[in-house]
Amino acid sequence: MDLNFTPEEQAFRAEIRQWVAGHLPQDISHKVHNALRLNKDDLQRWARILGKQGWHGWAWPKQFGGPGWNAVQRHLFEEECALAGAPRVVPFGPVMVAPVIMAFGSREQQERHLPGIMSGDVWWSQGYSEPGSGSDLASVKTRAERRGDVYVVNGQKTWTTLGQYGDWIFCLVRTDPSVKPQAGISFLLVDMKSPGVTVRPITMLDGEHEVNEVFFDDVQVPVGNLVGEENKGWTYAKYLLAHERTNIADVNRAKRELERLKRIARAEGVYDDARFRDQIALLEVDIVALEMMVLRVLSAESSGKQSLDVAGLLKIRGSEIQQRYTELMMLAAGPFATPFIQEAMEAGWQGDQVGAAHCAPLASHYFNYRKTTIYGGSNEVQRNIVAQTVLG
Amino acid sequence: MDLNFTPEEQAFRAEIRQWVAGHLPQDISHKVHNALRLNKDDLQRWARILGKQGWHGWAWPKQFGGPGWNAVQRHLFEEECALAGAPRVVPFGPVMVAPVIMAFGSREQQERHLPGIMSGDVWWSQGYSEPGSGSDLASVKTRAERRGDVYVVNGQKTWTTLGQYGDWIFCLVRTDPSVKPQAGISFLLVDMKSPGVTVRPITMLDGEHEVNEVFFDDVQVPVGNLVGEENKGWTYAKYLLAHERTNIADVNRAKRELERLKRIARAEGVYDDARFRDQIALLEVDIVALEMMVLRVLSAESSGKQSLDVAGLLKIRGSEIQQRYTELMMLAAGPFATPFIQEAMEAGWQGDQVGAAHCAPLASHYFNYRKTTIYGGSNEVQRNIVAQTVLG
Amino acid sequence: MDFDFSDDQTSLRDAVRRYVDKDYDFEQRRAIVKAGGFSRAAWDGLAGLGLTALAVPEAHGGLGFGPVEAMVVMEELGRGLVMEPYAQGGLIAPAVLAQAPDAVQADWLPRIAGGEALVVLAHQERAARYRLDVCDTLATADHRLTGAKSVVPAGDQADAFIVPARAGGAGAGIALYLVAKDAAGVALRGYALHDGSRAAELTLKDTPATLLVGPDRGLAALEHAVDIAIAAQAAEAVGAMDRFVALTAEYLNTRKQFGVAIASFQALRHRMADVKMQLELARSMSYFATLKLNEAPDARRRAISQAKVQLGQAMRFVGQQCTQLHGGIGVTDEYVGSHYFKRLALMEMQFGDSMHHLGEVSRRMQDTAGVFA
Amino acid sequence: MDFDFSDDQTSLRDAVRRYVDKDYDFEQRRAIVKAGGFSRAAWDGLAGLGLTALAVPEAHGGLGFGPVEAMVVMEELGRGLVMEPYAQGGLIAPAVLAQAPDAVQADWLPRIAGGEALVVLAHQERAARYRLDVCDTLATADHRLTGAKSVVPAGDQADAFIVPARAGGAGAGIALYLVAKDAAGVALRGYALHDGSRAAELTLKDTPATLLVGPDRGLAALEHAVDIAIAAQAAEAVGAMDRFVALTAEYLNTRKQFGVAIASFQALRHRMADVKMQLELARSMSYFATLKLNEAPDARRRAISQAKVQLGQAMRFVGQQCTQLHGGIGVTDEYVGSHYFKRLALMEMQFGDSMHHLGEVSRRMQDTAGVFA
Repeated sequence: MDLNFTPEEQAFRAEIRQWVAGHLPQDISHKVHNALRLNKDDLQRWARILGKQGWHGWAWPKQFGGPGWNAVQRHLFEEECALAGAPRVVPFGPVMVAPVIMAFGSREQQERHLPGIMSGDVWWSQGYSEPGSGSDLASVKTRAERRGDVYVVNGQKTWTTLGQYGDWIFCLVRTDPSVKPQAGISFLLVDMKSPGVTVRPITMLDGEHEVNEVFFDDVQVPVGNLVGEENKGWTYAKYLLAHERTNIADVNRAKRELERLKRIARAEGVYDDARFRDQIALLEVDIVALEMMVLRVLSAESSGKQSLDVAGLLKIRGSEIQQRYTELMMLAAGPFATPFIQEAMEAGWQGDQVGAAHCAPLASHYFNYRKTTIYGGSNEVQRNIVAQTVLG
Repeated sequence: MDLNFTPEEQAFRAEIRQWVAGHLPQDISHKVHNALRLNKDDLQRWARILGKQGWHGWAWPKQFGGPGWNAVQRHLFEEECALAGAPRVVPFGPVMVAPVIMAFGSREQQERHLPGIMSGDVWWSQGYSEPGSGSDLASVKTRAERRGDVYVVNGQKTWTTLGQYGDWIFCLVRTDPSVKPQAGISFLLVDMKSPGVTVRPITMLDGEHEVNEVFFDDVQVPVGNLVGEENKGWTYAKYLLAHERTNIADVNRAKRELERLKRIARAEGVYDDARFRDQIALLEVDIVALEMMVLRVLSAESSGKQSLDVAGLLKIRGSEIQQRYTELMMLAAGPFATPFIQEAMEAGWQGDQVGAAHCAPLASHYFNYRKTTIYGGSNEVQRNIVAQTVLG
Repeated sequence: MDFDFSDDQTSLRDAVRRYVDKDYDFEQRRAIVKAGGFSRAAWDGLAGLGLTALAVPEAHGGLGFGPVEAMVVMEELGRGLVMEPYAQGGLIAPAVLAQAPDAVQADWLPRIAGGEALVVLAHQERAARYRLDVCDTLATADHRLTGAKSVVPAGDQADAFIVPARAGGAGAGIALYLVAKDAAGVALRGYALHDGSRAAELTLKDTPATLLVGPDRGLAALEHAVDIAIAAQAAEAVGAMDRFVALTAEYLNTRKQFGVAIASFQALRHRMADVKMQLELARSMSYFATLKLNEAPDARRRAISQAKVQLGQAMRFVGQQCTQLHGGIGVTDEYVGSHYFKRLALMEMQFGDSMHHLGEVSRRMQDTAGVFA
Repeated sequence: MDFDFSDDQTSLRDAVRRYVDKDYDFEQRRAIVKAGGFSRAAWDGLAGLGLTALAVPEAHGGLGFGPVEAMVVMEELGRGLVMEPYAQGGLIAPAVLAQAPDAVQADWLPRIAGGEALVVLAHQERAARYRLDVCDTLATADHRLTGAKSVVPAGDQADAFIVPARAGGAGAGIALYLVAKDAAGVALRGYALHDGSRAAELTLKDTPATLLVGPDRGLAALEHAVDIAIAAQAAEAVGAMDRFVALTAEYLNTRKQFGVAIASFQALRHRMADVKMQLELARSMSYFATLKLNEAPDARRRAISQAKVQLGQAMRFVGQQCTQLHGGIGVTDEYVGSHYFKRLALMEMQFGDSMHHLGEVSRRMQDTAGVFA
């Protein structure tokens, strides 16, 4: 038992740190450190910088062009990126669909899609959720009917994050309505430029356009875009969800945001107020405990000697902590967090602020982060899962 | 809308206050104010003092010898007794079985039992819970078979509070096992001196003997002790449970105990510690809010103009507050609350204390009060009931 | 002790509710948000109901009603998420102006009662956080004011401002002044708040003003004004929460997952029980705040802080949980629920958040406690 | 970074668990409680396993093991609710004595390792609450001590005490002394604690003592000793909670209401998920405390306080909720669960409760945070 990283791991961390310091554009890290708005260019610029280094798919094995890092190395990479103020990598390509293509896709699909994902050139979207599906993902209604060499897709996906930028979308579609829900689902890759695909924005409570509805109206998808076997899609979907768990607790970002909370609290004069400071202290304890839990998982993954099934706990606690730091930041600013001046959330805005510049995005972020206990399997669903591990 | 009591109500309060000041024995109020152990004599002495005044059944209508007070008057009486340090009236006689006897008992039963309850001479116990019944009270297994002029009772009751002192016990018994659970229950009054009744103590986690198991082994009960009709007992049981709600929030006692908490915190040096004091302040807010909710119920009962179905909320919040003040008292004493010296909880004990004398009963009370969220319909059951009112 | 509403109060409630249902539904509200967050027509509508006259003394053309009527109105405005600053213009302004010299009263109160003049409190300063005794705005002996006030409700729509300033320079006592919108040296910068309502930054530079309450009673009058605001806001929050809880109950009974209404899941049912608890505690403390408004300052301030602690907790819990219970739809702009959530979040930070008022409760704590302590 | 236990550590765990299962089951424990809360036979049993030698340097007949082995042992003792003060006699005493003059070490450490001498820390004073720098016990220049110490673990069973006292009178620095049980002027009054274990009031009157650590390092040594105690207690609590959670899960799966196992009720399932969360956070922070024990004092103290905050919350939540989930049986003396509850409640108040350590975390907070900060 040892809390410290090995000298090799520390050297690896130093190498990553140095590389990130030399390659992460300062205008981007400035935005991240100040919670200013990131646009498509920011995200894609960073994706391509990573891609050039072969790290946009940092969890990929070497055979598919990834660095082949182990769990600890992946964690250190994620931590160094987060602390340096890198944007979160948009996961739909490199973290979600890529592992499915590697595991179940054809050689052709692998050769066609993986390079574009790694390079950051091709933007992928996720087509899982549907109106009314909620936590019941297997209730897929979007139909795909085989007609010769194509599937004809009709239906609707929703909550498609950043789908407005998407080049491709991976979808769960129903190919056999006659069997029980899980058995009739297929996993399809769809070019979003296909005729019949329409993306409509959903405005969120903070006024931002972050998610979308995607409509499919007689969209023709070549049968070559079917991943694996027809009607086996649910298996692949579950495989994907298992992989999505990487970095699910997001504790590295929490550490960075805790530092920002302290800066804001200091500037607003509440860091030395015992009552407010206690709340920061409690959050700090929560974050250290979460980080220890993440490290335990890493250790278990690395050694393979113990199994540690706490993904549900990591999701619940990670999301609660995210919500808490956005809440405390907003409370630190108080009345000065209440103005809604969207331009003030852009980097370099020269207009008049209300209060300090750091106040502008705080309430928006608090509102926005309510999603974290809802998406990715709501915390209620996660509690069902955790209870299952305790009670059977 | 008016927060103030009417001049008549205030005069009533003054009258009660004066009477209590003149009649509540100081040795008893000393014990209550310092959470020292109350024995049978203490409880019965106070019951008889009330009984002599006709107030042991303070919620009874005049026709049965009660004072005929309205809801506000009953509340003021309860409040004055609580604040003065009177013991809680043992409810099984005057609050629980008496209303059932009044509503459903025969004239003979009323004449036989009510005077002894009012006078405080006859000690009643409750025979509702059975091993395994928990919140499912209708799962009564204790059998009563009619044989001529008697019911022969066999079975077991449990959690019988202070049953070791009981003269009589009211019981739910199964008289018809062939129908659905609720339909085959009868309500029986049993003389605890009858042959075949055995009372066995249950020691609680604080080491106290507060509850009992009561065994019935071929106990012969005259049919004249059946209340109302055979197999209609569930109706009477529900009626009783509805009446049990009186003073369910116990907010008056909470106010008294909050004062004690402040005294203890001051003596232990934490009243001026901002962190501890904040916890007292939060509790104070909770108590004021609970009291306002109780007053709203009183107002609704008095005027009859609104209906306010918040009994579940009162039980939940009242019990949470009781647990919280015992917890804070214990935390105020800290290490000095950890010794378990039972004699130190007796009034007048001259032995050496560990820490201040007020420390001795604190942990015991904290432990003991865990029951409050379990008994009287657990808080989980109460939440089911509250949810029903909101969601149907 | 009586919490029944009188027939007149019930009629008042019904009238306001009818107005809100008809003239301030979600779509009409959305149009007002889009237009900047304040509608003069809506203000006229409230005036048309007599609400702007409600708290104005009868001698000045008002109805002379008290805190209970104000509470009834605020609950209904909260239920409808009405953004126009009724508590400011209809309750606080009359209360402060009633302490002003007679001529000022005669000048302003009838116009306030008639809905022609909107007067709001401009007290928030950058360095003050929630403390009322921190005030860097200075007044000269001849009542010329220099300073800056932040997040003034409907600031660029108001006709005049009630402005606390130190009478005679730094270190002097706080007096309250009336500043007309078009007075010399007034600069306003308007913007929207996150709940869709309107506010502004107000700067004063050697601006002529009218003395309302002198430095001997200025801070006390400001505290009283803020207490009125907190009581009003408590009622508003109760109205908003009551509606949000009802919407959530409706949603849970409609929405199906795994083939059943999600209202059948016990974990969600218990959450709703907890939400209902917070709602009823909040309602109880809204009554408490309202019925303590006319007490002596010490008792009043303590009661108001106790109420705000309870209300602040309730706003946060009910807002967050009702949002959570809706799932994805709950965090979209198109669904009315998210607007309740945002409004509740903002209200917690107005006039002192829960932490601030907990500090006040702690500071003012006495040996005895309870509603009548 | 590696949280696997070595084979030796696993063997150690198994050995302790076997011992506890066999020689310290609930009935055997009950007999010890009845006999006063301390069993010399049980202590000998622990010594027989080599546990009293565990933390003693090899030079003095010990095994020289470190914090991880201590953690492994404490978890198992916690799981079995073992009342004998192993952390005191087996971990703290060797750590403090290792800083004593050579002759003292040679005198005591071998006897501690062999289980013949039980030495405990007697630091709690009436006025100190949880502060270690409050000490009214005074020592003369020739090491004669006068003062009183409270709630000394197994005080009337111990052979000697480690006693902090001001070296040279009031206002002087705190030094640590060894006081033998039979020294002149020692008075002991033993009693049981609520968890069934034993403690005593210790008074010293001009009692001759041996200097262990001088006033230049006495307070630092005391802080280190208490940190060892907190880390040990964290592991003990994890063992206790782990077992209590398992008992509760078993109960929910067995107990039927309305014809079904109550483990099927979603509200109870979610509560168990919350309990499991607290357990795993606590376990994580128990590791953290243990692995930070050898850090520099500042980092160590901060980490220990962070751990105690988390552990304190977990002890309370897990204890209360597992009790609640059992219903009536959970609050009876005959059921083992209530003994876990009481033990957890007492542990929160030993060596500083959650509020105290939150204050320490707040005070020691730095700009950066995290496991490696």
